[in-house]
Amino acid sequence: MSGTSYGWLVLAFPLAGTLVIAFGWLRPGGLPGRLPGWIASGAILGAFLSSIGALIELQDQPEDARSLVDSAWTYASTGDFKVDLSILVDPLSVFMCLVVSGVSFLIHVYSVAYMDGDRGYHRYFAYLNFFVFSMLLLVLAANFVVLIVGWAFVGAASYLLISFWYRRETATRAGIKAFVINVIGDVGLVVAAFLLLDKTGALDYAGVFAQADQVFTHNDGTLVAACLLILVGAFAKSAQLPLHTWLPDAMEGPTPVSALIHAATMVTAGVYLIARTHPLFELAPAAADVGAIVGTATLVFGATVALAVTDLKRTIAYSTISQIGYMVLGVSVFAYGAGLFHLMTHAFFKALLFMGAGSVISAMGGIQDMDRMGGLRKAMPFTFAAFTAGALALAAFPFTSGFFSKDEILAFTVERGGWYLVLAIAGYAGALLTAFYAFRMVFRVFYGNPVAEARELEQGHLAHHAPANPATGEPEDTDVGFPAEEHHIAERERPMRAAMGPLAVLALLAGLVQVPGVSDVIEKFLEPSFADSHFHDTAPSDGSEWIGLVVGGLISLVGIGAAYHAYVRRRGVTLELRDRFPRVHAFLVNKWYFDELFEALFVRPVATAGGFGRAVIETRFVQGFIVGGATGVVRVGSSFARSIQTGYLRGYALLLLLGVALLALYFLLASS
Amino acid sequence: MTLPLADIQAPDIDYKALSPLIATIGGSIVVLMVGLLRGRRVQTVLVPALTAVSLLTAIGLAIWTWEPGVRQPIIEGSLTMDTLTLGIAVLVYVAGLVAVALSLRAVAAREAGHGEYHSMLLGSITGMVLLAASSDLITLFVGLELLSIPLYVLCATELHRRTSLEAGLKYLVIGSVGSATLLYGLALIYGATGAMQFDAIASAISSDQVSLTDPLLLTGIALLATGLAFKASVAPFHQWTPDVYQGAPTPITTFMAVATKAAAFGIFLRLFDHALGLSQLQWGPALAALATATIVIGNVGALAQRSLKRLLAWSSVAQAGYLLAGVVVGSTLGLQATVFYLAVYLVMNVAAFAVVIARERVSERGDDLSSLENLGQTQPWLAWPMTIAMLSLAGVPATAGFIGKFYLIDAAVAGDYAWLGVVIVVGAVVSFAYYLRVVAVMWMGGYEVELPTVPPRKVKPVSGWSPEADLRAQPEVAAIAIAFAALTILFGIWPDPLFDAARDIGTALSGLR
Amino acid sequence: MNITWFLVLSAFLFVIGAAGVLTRRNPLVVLLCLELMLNAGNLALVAFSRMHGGQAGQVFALIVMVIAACEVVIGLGIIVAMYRNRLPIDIDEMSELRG
Amino acid sequence: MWFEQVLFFVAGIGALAGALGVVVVRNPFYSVLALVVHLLALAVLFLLLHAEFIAAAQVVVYAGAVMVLYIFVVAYIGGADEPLRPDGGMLHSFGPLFAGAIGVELCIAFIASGLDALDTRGADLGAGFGSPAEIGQLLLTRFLVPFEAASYLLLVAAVGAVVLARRRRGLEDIGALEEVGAPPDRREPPSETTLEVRV
Amino acid sequence: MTIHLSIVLFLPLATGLLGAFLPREMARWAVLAGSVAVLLYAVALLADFDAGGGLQYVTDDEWIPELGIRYQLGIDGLNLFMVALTAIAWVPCTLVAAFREHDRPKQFFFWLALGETAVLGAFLAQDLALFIVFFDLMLVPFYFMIGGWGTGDRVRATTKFVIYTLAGSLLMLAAAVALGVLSTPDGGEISFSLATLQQRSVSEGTQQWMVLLFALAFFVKAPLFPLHGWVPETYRSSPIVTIALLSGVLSKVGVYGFLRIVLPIMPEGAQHWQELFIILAVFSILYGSILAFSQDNMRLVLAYSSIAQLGFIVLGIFALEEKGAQGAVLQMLNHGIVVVPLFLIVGVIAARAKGSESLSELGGMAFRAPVLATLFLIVTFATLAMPGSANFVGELLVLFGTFEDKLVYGLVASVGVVLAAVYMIRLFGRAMHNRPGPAVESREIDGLHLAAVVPLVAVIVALGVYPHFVVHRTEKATTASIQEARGVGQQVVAR
Repeated sequence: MSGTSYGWLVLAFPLAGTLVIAFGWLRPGGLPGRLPGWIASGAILGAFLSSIGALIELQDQPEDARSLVDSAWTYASTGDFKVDLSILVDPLSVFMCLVVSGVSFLIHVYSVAYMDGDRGYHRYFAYLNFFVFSMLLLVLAANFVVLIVGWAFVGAASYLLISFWYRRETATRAGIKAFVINVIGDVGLVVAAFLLLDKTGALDYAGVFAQADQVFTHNDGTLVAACLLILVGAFAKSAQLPLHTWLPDAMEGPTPVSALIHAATMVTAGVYLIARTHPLFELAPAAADVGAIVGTATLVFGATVALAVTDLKRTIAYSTISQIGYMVLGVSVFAYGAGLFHLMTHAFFKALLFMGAGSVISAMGGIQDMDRMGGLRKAMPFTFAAFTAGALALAAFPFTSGFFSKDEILAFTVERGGWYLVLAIAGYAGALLTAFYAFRMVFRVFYGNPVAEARELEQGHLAHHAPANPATGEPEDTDVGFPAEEHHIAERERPMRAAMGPLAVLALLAGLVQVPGVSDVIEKFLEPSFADSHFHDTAPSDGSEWIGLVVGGLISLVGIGAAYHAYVRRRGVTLELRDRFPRVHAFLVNKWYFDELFEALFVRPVATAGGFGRAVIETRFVQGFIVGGATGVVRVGSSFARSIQTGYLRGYALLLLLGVALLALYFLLASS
Repeated sequence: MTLPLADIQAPDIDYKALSPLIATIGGSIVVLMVGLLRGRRVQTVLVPALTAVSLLTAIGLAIWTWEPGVRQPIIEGSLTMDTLTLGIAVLVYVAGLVAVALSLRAVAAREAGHGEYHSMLLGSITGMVLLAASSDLITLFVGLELLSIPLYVLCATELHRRTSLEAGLKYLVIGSVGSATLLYGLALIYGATGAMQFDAIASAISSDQVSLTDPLLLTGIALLATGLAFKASVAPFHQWTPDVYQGAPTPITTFMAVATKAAAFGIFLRLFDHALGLSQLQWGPALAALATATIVIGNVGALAQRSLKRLLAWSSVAQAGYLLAGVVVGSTLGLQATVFYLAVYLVMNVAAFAVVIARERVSERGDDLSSLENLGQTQPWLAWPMTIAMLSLAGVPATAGFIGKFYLIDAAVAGDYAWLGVVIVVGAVVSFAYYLRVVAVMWMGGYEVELPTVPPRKVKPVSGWSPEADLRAQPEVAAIAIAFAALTILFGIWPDPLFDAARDIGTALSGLR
Repeated sequence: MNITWFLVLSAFLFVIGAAGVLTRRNPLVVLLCLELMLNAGNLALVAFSRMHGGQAGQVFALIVMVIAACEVVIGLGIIVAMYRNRLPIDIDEMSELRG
Repeated sequence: MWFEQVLFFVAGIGALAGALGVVVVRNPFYSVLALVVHLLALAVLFLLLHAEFIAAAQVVVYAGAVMVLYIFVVAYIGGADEPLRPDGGMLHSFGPLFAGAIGVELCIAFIASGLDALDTRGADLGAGFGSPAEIGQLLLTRFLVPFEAASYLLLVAAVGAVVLARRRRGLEDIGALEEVGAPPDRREPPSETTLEVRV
Repeated sequence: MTIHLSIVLFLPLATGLLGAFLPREMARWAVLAGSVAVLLYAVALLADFDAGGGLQYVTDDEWIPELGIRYQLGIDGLNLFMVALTAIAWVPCTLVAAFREHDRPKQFFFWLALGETAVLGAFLAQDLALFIVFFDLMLVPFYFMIGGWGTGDRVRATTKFVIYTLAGSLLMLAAAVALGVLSTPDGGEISFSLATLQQRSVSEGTQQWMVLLFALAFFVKAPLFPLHGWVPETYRSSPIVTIALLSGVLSKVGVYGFLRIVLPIMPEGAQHWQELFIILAVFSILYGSILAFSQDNMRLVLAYSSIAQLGFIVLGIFALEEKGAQGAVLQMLNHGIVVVPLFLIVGVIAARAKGSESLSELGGMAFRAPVLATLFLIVTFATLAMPGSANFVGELLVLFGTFEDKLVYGLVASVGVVLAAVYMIRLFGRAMHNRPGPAVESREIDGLHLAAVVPLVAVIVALGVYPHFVVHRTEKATTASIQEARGVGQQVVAR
């Protein structure tokens, strides 16, 4: 079998899974027990194995032939607009496939237990499989149109999964928000695609990149515009400033969803996109710099906010935003390998963190607020271990995966020199904050004296609260009851452990595949995809990388220490800080007031315009002026015509003679 | 001093060409005589039958003498029995037949006495044909009066109904003012050209005997136009129309509405397009202005009417405006379009009026709009014809009205009066407002008409109150309604016969553009 | 005597007749005024026939007389009928049909 | 010649006076009489225009027969004076105005006309112009159709008059009750039949 | 295989008349059968159509020689899918209607059938006068259906609808006649046959006012801002089936007219007004979207969304660029195919909310009605032109076409894409998600509507997977239709 047929298989499995579950659901009574979950997981496993198949096929090819395109059929073609439904199998896409399907598989397995008993069990796995299908379509796309299709599909899937518990106003609103912001990104991509088509006359990557060198000069205006529009798409999807606001709200979805879509895979699509279109960015470094700057800004922003918020999931969400900032910075400084490497490691440890969080939240009976947590260490040792592993990786603790990946990015940035150093320093600062908030979570959740739920759990039974919406606290009507009342935690459910275990290992050790001077599996493997890059020589030397690593290691230790100091040794110091700088705290807690800003800038104006249109334009102009005016004239004429119809014979005679007079007058004038 | 009788040689009379006229004159005299016989049968059956016979004979003769091409005037140039005349004549005869049928149970006929009623009807018909055929001024005037005077009487024949008399009086007085004006106009034209025959007038104008822009001539034309416009109920000489149409007995209204218009436009065409054709540049714009005014006034006037007869009267004013557009352009196309529309107009109006009569006789609300309420459910066989008639009058496709308007606009544009075409369609748009109102009342039950409803009247039911019974009581009315509605649709889809006739008629007048 | 004189005279007669129609309310008188208008027409016809030296105008005038007579007869008939129905002999009263 | 002119002015003034009389006088009787005067004056004018036959017909048929009929009707209906009423004032003022406008226009037409013949006394005439014989001959030849049509019209008009004026069953009583010259305002409310369909 | 278009054209009417003579309850089945037969015909057409060929299955007979009106029918890429749309849309609507209780069912189904014939006629006509005949004839059945079987202030609504539309279309009639007359060369026979008219020409000045009159008719029909005064009342008080057809199919006749008549025959005129029309279109897109977003009644949301959608179509046409026109044609099909199921679903929802159609009273219906929710979801996504749907390809092409020469307008219009997402998702969410409204009882979609909606959804999905099926077949005709106007445009640019 050729690599591309494996590619098609990769797509086929999840799609089949979706349909099977969806139609199985229509059976009276649906599918028995956890079967849907297992079907879904099986499908993803199939996709994962097919990806490996593709990998092997690819490795058999010679270096320069590792980019296979295969077209199913003509999607639409008219004039110069020619699009095939085609996939591209090359190291980059295969790498993404592996990460996506691999992590997805584990998260599916986790969900099998986690979502058990939820009334939307079928729906959940149908959606989840559909998401994986879309994500794989996105990464396998061979042209911009198919890319946009996948791009929008993942957006749709994320909408459906965010508002999965659609009885919650908060959830549905969050879903709509995410969807709309994603559509903005889509539009950006559409316009970008047009600009490229207009200039290069092609829409498939190969064609565009081949033409790009000829038609575009360095920093060509059109090209920069196109790249910026691509960035808009990327930022919308990857929750970069200023289009990030949807991601924290997206935490309304079930925790595994947060783990899969809003941490491991979808949100990193932007990074993939930049990497995929790197030939364009290298021709338009101006755009790339914008990407780098925004990425840096975002990573700092995310980290700062993560310091302040107390909702466990939202904290992790902001950390995601911040981490993706690192990736965007990486790919924007043309450190593709590094960026994608961090993408992978981040997928591991962030998914792990979310799983742990999910386990904790279940144990707390749905409570997500860290203020009400504490001392869960003894109650749930497995979760504690896994979560800590994730936290270590996130904090870039020496020799964990995050340690290597993050510092490679920063090393590249330093290597670029010039004003990039500013970015690098910001990056290190962010690293410090990261280490701090990562362990802020650990210490606040697992250390300190156990809360009631924790003690109950030590007794061996789960805490039960009246089901309520964690965001608003409004009671859930259990009759229609999503989510289910019974919940599951890692300590007890084998599938959840089975999912978290491997991830913990990966989080700790995955870094070793890419140790400066020792190993560079990722770099090597991705080599062919970036063969055309002009920035190979800029790769930092192993020595400089090691320096960076040392610095990074120290920073993370400092951060962790600070966290230990603040939350274990001298509890309450943070409270003092908060009281001392209330403004700062408010600023952070309110996420830099981005939501308010958008509310004022876009949402309210549109609503007002709508009101205005309804109240004024419709009634006054359309109905009043146009319709009313026309009918009014006719009415007046009508009443006049009837008012002279007095019924008085002599009046008629008068009008008659008047007519005669006028007519005769006209003719007299005509005669002279 | 005296002349020996021998010197007088009687003019040779082309009896064949004259036969249709003779048929109706003779018919009217016979009918009058027969009407003197007492006996209900004679009165209610024989007399109408004879009238119908004479009309049918006339139609037959008209078809027999039908001969396209320019025909020389007969009898010392006072009559021209060409296709234009005969075409108009046939329309008039058909209208007459309809009137006879609708009058079978009419109060008017009883009040006036069937003999007199029908002979007057035939007299008026003769007058109309005479008018359309006339090719000298005197005949024109006589024909006009012969047309009008019986109608004055017929309008007033429901002698016990105040409005009927009022209609008669109004029609008489205003009509006479109109004909006096016309007479004066004729006098002026005679003075200006010194000729009575149209041909002579035309040649006089073309020769340098009188200049095209001579005030005498043009004033004459103005007064003449007024007189004819009055008969055709063109604004601002339209005001008698609603009152008279409403007041007159409905069968007579039907007859007037279709026949008078046909005759008036017949002479309009002959006089303006033929005799005065050369000065079209002078009178064209004036008539165009009149047409516009008529279209506007007629349509807006009809808007808020509740009396169906009145509504149809206003609409007939508007239709006159459309027809006038065909005259204005003074072209063969215009001539054909006008005649075509006259035929169409006859068909759809008869259908509408028949339904009005059918309802008026049995409904407590007389000819009020509300007398049609929910007709769709109770009497579809009446509601459908009315609907078709309304849609056709409004000019909906697949009805004859649409093609008629299409033809007129075609002629208008071809005659460099494109704006008149636009006026026509604007008028049509407005007209939908009141035509659809009628349709809505019939089909879309529970629809309130804004104006206050009239006090119910006492009606002697034609029969039991059940719709079927009413229908059985006056089958001819329903039959006419259905037949003419069918024709409306038929001509809307297959207008060829009308077009053939129109083409023949187009050849009648020489010297058109 | 020039023809114009006669014509102007007839014009005045026509006007007087018209004015009468517009001002009088008694239908009998209105009929008379109509007669005036017709006669004005007659005068013009005869004058023109004199001018052209052809007798067509005179014939026309003769026939107009006949017609005028007919109108009078019918008019009087209607008036009588109105009277029979006890309707007011006043044309302003006859204004039920309007609008 | 002077004789002719005098005659024209006398007759013309007579005609105008008669016409004005018809319009101005309030009593129908007098209006009729005024019309008779007018007609006679007109007859004289016809004579001046060499239309003997027309003149004769005018006097005999018109001034004679028709007017007699008139008198009868007026007498039957009762020649009550026309009551003054405020309304129609607008008509009283505008009516003559428009009428006058028409008159002015006509005069303009006559005077401005390019026909030279207007300013002559007319073409020279052959013997017997306008004599009964000539007119009669025209009626029987050249204008046969209008002549016959007119006679037919007379018939129809007669029928119409009969229809309108004939007394019918069911009307006798009304007719009988009628005392001549009952002023309109003293009528008892109209009966059922006259009321039907007051739309 | 020969396909006689006259049969397709008059089949529905025939069944309608037949139904009038059948016993009371049989009429509906006759008409339903008729519409199904037409659908089969349409499928045969699609299968048999030769994408490379020009006008096909031509019928050309004399109708009214005096007026130069011919009975000319034919199919090419422009109207192939319009005919298909008509056939596809009418079947489910007739089906749904057939199972509802009407008073006077015979009449209703007669009008329904007449409506199909009229619409088909308008699409098939290859003679300008014939087109206008059917264009105006369409109003009659809809007038009666809305006025006779509607709700609320239906008579006022339907009268307004008819007069409003006629105001446009009758002016178009005048313009059309003028076109026929003025284009006739001296001594030539007057003709309204589109082919002939395309050969002949009228002066540019004349073209300009003619195009304006045509546009008036088509914009009212579409409708476009500010000529949509009839829309709210009509949409509110029509029977659901009628409004589905009105919005889904009839609205296309107008825009179709641009491609079929205005652009090929009056290129200069079209060129002259291009800017104005594009502005109108763009404004309609934004205005319609924003108002759709602020409506509470589901029908009105769809009403204004239609205004926005039609705005896109007009934009694509008057981009006077191949991609744009292609996109417009595709959108004409897509919009029809999504709007019909949307309205049917609105009907279903209203039936589950005690007849209420206002979003504020709905919600939470997805529970226990997953199939309904899924179908609704798919249609919603298609409507908001989710990539992967044919609507996306359509809008993409429209935008691309606009970008070519009119980048700015294109960018403004693309804001409409975002707004579309907002109001459609809002519609879906408010109806299906959140807590159930007071009157809502969540029930699964019934078999009847399932049978009506599922095929349409299937078509939507199929088109989404393989839009090239359409694009391929329309390409030739569309390019031909716009190329002249485009050519003029380029000359203008060149000057």
